[in-house]
Amino acid sequence: MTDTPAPRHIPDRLDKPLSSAIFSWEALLVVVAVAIFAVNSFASPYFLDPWSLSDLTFNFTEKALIAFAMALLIISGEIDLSVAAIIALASTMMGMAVQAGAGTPVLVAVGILVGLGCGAFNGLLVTRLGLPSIVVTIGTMSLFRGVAFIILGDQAYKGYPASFAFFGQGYVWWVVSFELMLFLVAAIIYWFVLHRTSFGRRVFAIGNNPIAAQFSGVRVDRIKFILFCLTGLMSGIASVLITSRLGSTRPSIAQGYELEAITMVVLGGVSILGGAGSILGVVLAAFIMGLVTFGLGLLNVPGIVMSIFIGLLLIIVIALPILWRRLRGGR
Amino acid sequence: ENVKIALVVKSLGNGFFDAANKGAEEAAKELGDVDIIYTGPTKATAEAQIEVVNSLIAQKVNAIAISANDADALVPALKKAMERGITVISWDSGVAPEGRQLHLNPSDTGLIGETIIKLAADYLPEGGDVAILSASSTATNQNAWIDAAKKILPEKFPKINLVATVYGDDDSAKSTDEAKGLLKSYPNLKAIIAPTTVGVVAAAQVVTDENLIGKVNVTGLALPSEFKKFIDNGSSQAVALWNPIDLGYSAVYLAYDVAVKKEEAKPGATLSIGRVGKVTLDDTNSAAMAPPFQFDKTNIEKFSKIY
Amino acid sequence: MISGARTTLPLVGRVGEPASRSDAGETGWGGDISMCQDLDMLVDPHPAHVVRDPPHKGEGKAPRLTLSGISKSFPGVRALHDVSLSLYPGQVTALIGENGAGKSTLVKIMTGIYQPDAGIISIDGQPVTLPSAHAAFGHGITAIHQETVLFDDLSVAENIFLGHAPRTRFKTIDWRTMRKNAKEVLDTMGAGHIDADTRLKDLGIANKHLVAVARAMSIDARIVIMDEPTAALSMKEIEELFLLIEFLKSEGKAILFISHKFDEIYRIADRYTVFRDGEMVGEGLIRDAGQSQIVRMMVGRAVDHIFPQRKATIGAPVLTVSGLSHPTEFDDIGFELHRGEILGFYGLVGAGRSEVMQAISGITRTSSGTIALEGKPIAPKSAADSIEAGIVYVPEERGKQGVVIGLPIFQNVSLPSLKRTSKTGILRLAEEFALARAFTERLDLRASSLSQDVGTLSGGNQQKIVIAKWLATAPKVIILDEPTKGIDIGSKAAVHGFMAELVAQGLSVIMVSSELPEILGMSDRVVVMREGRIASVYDNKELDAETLVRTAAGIAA
Amino acid sequence: MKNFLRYREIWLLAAIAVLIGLISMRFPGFSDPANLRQVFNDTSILMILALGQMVVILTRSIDLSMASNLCFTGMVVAMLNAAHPAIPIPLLIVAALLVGLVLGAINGLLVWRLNIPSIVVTLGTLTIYRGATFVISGGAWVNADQMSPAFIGLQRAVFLGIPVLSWIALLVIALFFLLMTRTALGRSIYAVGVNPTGSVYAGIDVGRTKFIVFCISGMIGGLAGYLWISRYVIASVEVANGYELNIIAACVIGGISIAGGIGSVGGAVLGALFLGIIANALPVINISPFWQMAISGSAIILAVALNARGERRQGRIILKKAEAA
Ligand SMILES: Nc1ncnc2c1ncn2[C@@H]1O[C@H](COP(=O)(O)OP(=O)(O)OP(=O)(O)O)[C@@H](O)[C@H]1O
Ligand SMILES: Nc1ncnc2c1ncn2[C@@H]1O[C@H](COP(=O)(O)OP(=O)(O)OP(=O)(O)O)[C@@H](O)[C@H]1O
Ligand SMILES: [Mg+2]
Ligand SMILES: [Mg+2]
Repeated sequence: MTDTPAPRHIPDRLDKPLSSAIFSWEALLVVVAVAIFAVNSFASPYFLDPWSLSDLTFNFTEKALIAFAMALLIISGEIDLSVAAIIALASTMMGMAVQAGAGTPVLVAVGILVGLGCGAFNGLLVTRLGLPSIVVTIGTMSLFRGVAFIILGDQAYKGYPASFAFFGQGYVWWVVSFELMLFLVAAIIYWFVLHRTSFGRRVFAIGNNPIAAQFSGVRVDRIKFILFCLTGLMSGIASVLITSRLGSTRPSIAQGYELEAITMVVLGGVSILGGAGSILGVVLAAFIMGLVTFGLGLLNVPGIVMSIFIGLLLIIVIALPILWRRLRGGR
Repeated sequence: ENVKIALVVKSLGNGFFDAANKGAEEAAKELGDVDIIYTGPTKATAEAQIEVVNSLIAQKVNAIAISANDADALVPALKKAMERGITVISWDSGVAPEGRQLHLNPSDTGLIGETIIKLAADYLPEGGDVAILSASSTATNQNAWIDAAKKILPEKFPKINLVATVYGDDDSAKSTDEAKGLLKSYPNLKAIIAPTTVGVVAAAQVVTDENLIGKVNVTGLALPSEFKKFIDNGSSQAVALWNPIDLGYSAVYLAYDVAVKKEEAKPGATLSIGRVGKVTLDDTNSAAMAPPFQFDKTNIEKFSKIY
Repeated sequence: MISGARTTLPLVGRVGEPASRSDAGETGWGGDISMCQDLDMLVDPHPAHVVRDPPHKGEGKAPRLTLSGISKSFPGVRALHDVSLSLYPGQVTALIGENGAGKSTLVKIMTGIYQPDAGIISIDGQPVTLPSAHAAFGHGITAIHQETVLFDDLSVAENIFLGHAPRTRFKTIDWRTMRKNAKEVLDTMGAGHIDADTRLKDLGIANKHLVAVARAMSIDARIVIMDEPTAALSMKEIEELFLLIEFLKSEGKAILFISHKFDEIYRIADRYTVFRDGEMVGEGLIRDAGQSQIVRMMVGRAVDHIFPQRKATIGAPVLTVSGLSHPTEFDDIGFELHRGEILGFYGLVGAGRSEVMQAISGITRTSSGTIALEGKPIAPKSAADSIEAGIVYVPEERGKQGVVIGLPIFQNVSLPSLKRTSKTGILRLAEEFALARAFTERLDLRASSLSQDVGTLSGGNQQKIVIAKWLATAPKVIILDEPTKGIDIGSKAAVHGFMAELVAQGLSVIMVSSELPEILGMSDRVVVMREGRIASVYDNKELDAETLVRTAAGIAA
Repeated sequence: MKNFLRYREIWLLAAIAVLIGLISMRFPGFSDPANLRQVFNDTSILMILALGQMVVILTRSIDLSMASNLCFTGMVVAMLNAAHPAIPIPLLIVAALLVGLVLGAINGLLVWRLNIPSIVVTLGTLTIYRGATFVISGGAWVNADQMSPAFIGLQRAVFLGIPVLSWIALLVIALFFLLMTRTALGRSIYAVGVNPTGSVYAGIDVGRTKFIVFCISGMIGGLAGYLWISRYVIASVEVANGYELNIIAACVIGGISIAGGIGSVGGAVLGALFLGIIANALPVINISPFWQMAISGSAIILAVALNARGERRQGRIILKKAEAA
């Protein structure tokens, strides 16, 4: 097309940056987080203390690390319910390594590699056999933890080297724990990968329409496989942290973490149906869940009552924009 | 400004711990300047208990008296508490020595181990097969009692044959399945020993349902109020337990001794536990409160009204 | 939001601009698409109301169903505005309009699936409301919808009677009667070969459509609506459908027939109603109206669709396929595609053409055979491989395989080209926008911005995105699978013009199509497939429709 | 060929037979009718729950809150019984059904009216319902001693040689069979799962159908709540914690497709039985209970893999036609 009558110009975007930022999911989460923070500081005199706030972060860092990878996985239209079981298996393997006299670097490697291996196993089942991930990972959830039970039975592994304690208990600078540091670094990496790389773009495309993505030259199965591996990897890292924090391994470790990580992802505005979401949302959701559980903990509210708050928060925060749109849309 | 003592239990809602809390409140009243924070997770896991401990640290309580879900996993969190100047003792279900200043056993471990076997043996003059239905495989105290029981079995009760140990995880459904499995696998089973209040109820209910009353005797550790029914219907001859009210009471006294009276918790030290008396710490800084108390047809009515 | 309003108006310009370009005589392909005779129309895209035939009142009969003043808006889109329509007993009314004119929306209003924002529906002169599909059944309205409404895992009988199954005394489903009735319905339609007990997923595509028709017939209806019923049927089945329509007419049913194919409309319809941009712009008796007159109402000006004439400068072979086989779908496929050539692939629906094309572009695996591009053998294992090699496949099913609804326009366009628009995996938005702009503006896309979600575009504009995204990969060979399926006449001409332009630039095109005029009008050579094999290859010099149909159907000359 | 589903169930039945055979090799008494009857009785609650979950999964939804519903409703009836032992048991069962229905209806309304994906809604109510149990009970347990003999005794009463619990399960199975094969609602449930947009055209209200299936699963959860509490004679906040995954696993093993539209009453029942047999057999054949988890996990993976194989489209087979011609 050498010369054509000036083609119709289509603008890049119709920017309304302010209003779109104000009505975004993240803004809603910021409001919720600030509100809870304020309520907490009023409700308990112990809340506004650097060490309290630092301890608070331990309530969510491990789960949030998994939630980052899980967010990518859910955006791509899959899910992994086996993450907590992966933690158990990885921790058990680390325990075996300790028994065999392994030092801290080897332990960390074992934990991460076992996590990666479990993730790859999930990924293979889902992509190679074309099975629905929710079912596959319900199966591997029992399988992985079951293997941990077979190995450990009623025993526990302990005797982790003193230097190993750093990962789950150490502080990098003043009140900034290693876990918090890792959480922040991971948040930046995942934000970059999801929102600034072609890999992330492909993840969104797969989540919105896997078939069209495949026809467009996206290697759908490969990307999904990588995402399962990533989720396994993050579970492995979380396993190192939690094992280090507890200083021991039981097969029942990290029970129920999968639902909390998924709750975090969904609360963070990631569509459970795939195709939409942001890392910033997940970070905010992690803080919110930490604030709620710690704040109520300071008031000695039983954990189960906190979970009511989390459950309500989940439903309300998701229902609000829907109701709002319905009200605005009239009728 | 009152002294804040946190009574941390394995899980909320358990009748045993609610009774212990009664004792703790009683101790607080006696001591005068004590506030009790009765808390714990709803799910009996170490991770949940750690979150509870963290919030107690933030609240700057004076002392934590904990019945732990896991002897090892809680150590780092409790160490942190001690570093921040909080007195930590464990009671009922203990924490490894480096995670607490002292531990109060409800009773002597060896004695409990012996008692649970004896409860079965008393009604089996000819001897026979027995099995243990425990709580979770990670429960510190149950494991210690079972070990003690196994140790004395050959010398003191040669005719008693322990055929299996299974775990019901303090979950009534799982305990039921396991009890049923025991009855099926060991048709000659004469007694099921369940040293846990959830398991013992499940086992007694199974024996009742399968019409094995009189053939299989259920025994173990049980709360009289929860278990009275099964003593009455004959599925169990007798069970034992210490007084949980006294246990909670004593735990608070010990915490107060260390935190406020600044008594040193070291091997050989003798500490006062109010109306219950005195305890002496052994070389792991542990002490036992009282021998287990036995309930049977003659006294269950009375105690079921108390706890 | 704003886009919606725009997409409804400018079809005029869309077709018009390439034409004006051709007037400039620059590219040499468009000169023969004399689509634009009325230049005034171009200047004023909103002509004052177009000629409306005086409404003939059904030749004396009272209308069975009348819609008047119907309006319907979706968030940001005004789909229908104050339209009216009448259906008469024993007559077929054709509803005609471009893509997105609002035809299917009206069908959904008449069948109780959508509620109109305003307007009155009357049956036999009585105003009615249709709050649900059930209510519509109750008033004797039945429809064959444009989208599939069938249930793969249910039996044929159940597919026919779902929602109105015969009941026993106890209000439970009467399976025996249902099966019997299903058989009857199928028999009367001449589809007795379909067993009422088979699971729908075990049927071929044509039989599935017959089941859809049977479903519509199973309701004792007085008003029958057919929204593009012939789109997936082969000629034989279309003939049978027409016989059925004649029968329904003789039974005195009022019929609404929607199609983009004028030969069908002239064959079967008695009356017509034309929609443009959600408004009713004309109606009358079909015998009083010529095709050009109707098209003028539809598009707002005359369109005389003649295929672009090309000086075929066919070069060396670009793509050589030989012995390509698949265990169950096709066997021993071999052909050559030359530089600058349009190679047509003709066959009946289900002949396996799409499967072959998907195999060439790496989406499905083959069991044997070779593919060579410019003499070098390639073995694409995925669409990514073939795109990299320079072969792109523009799929048949736009919604399912083409666009990624949920992503904005620019991200759709750049998706297959991400390698080029990103640097070591890091996105460069400026490059993406530039790429998207270059190709969408060239195709004269109508959108409010490049960040608009493609889901909010009309079908024709979505098709442009689909073509743009694959063109943006700078391919050597482009395979277009049914590029004009379900597309209105104006957009069709634009696509054809564009194809001609591509080959003029030296690209090679494979065009899969089931439409004879398109095949005859566009291809240099034609490959005919039948039941998974190549039946014959023809040069288009002196090819005629009959030869093609005979070969495709396997009937000896 | 005529009926794909039946095919799948026969395979599952065969697998169960093989499983029983294997177990009997180690423990001969296992295949005794009396023992099998007991296994059935022990699995009754899981079967009932799996049926409730099945109707939800068939509509492409999922109910993660069933076990929490069970826990809440169980606590309500246990507390009612403890406080007013005079309330007749049938009335308590009605109360259980109603409480369950309300909890299910809350899920259903959120799914129907607000269009929130069911997995999100029930993930939320999963924790809310269990938390509510804590709130109404103050965390206290209801013990065997506080329950009336009739409350505990009903399901244990033997009628025609079979415990009432088994009868209840059989009744529920029969009702679901009728529902799924003989009623318009049952067929709508399938239709919604197979093709939701198509269902709208066929005059089915998709949202309402989903609402109804959540009501059904809620009532089932409520019924199971009473049965569970009276069976294990303790009502606490921890009752059936995590059991929702067992229920879903039973459905999956029974060949119910998580993508909706495919599955049958027989499949759900057999899937539950399969898990029930494993749970029952492991203790008796002396396999450490620590193996149970890994075995049921492997069974789930195997079952989906096999089911997927059966479901896989074998292409359109254009060539066969050519060969036949
Ligand atoms: N559910 C919906 N939500 C939003 N917009 C809609 C919806 N359904 C239809 N539209 C819009 O309404 C307009 C009319 O669409 P409709 O499907 O009625 O067109 P049509 O005449 O049937 O076109 P075609 O010939 O392509 O089938 C289009 O702009 C379309 O995008
Ligand atoms: N039995 C069937 N069941 C479902 N879909 C079918 C069936 N047969 C054909 N189709 C669909 O109909 C379309 C046509 O089939 P296919 O593409 O294989 O043949 P074709 O010769 O390329 O026909 P077309 O010209 O329509 O593309 C495809 O989209 C295919 O998925
Ligand atoms: Mg349409
Ligand atoms: Mg095709």
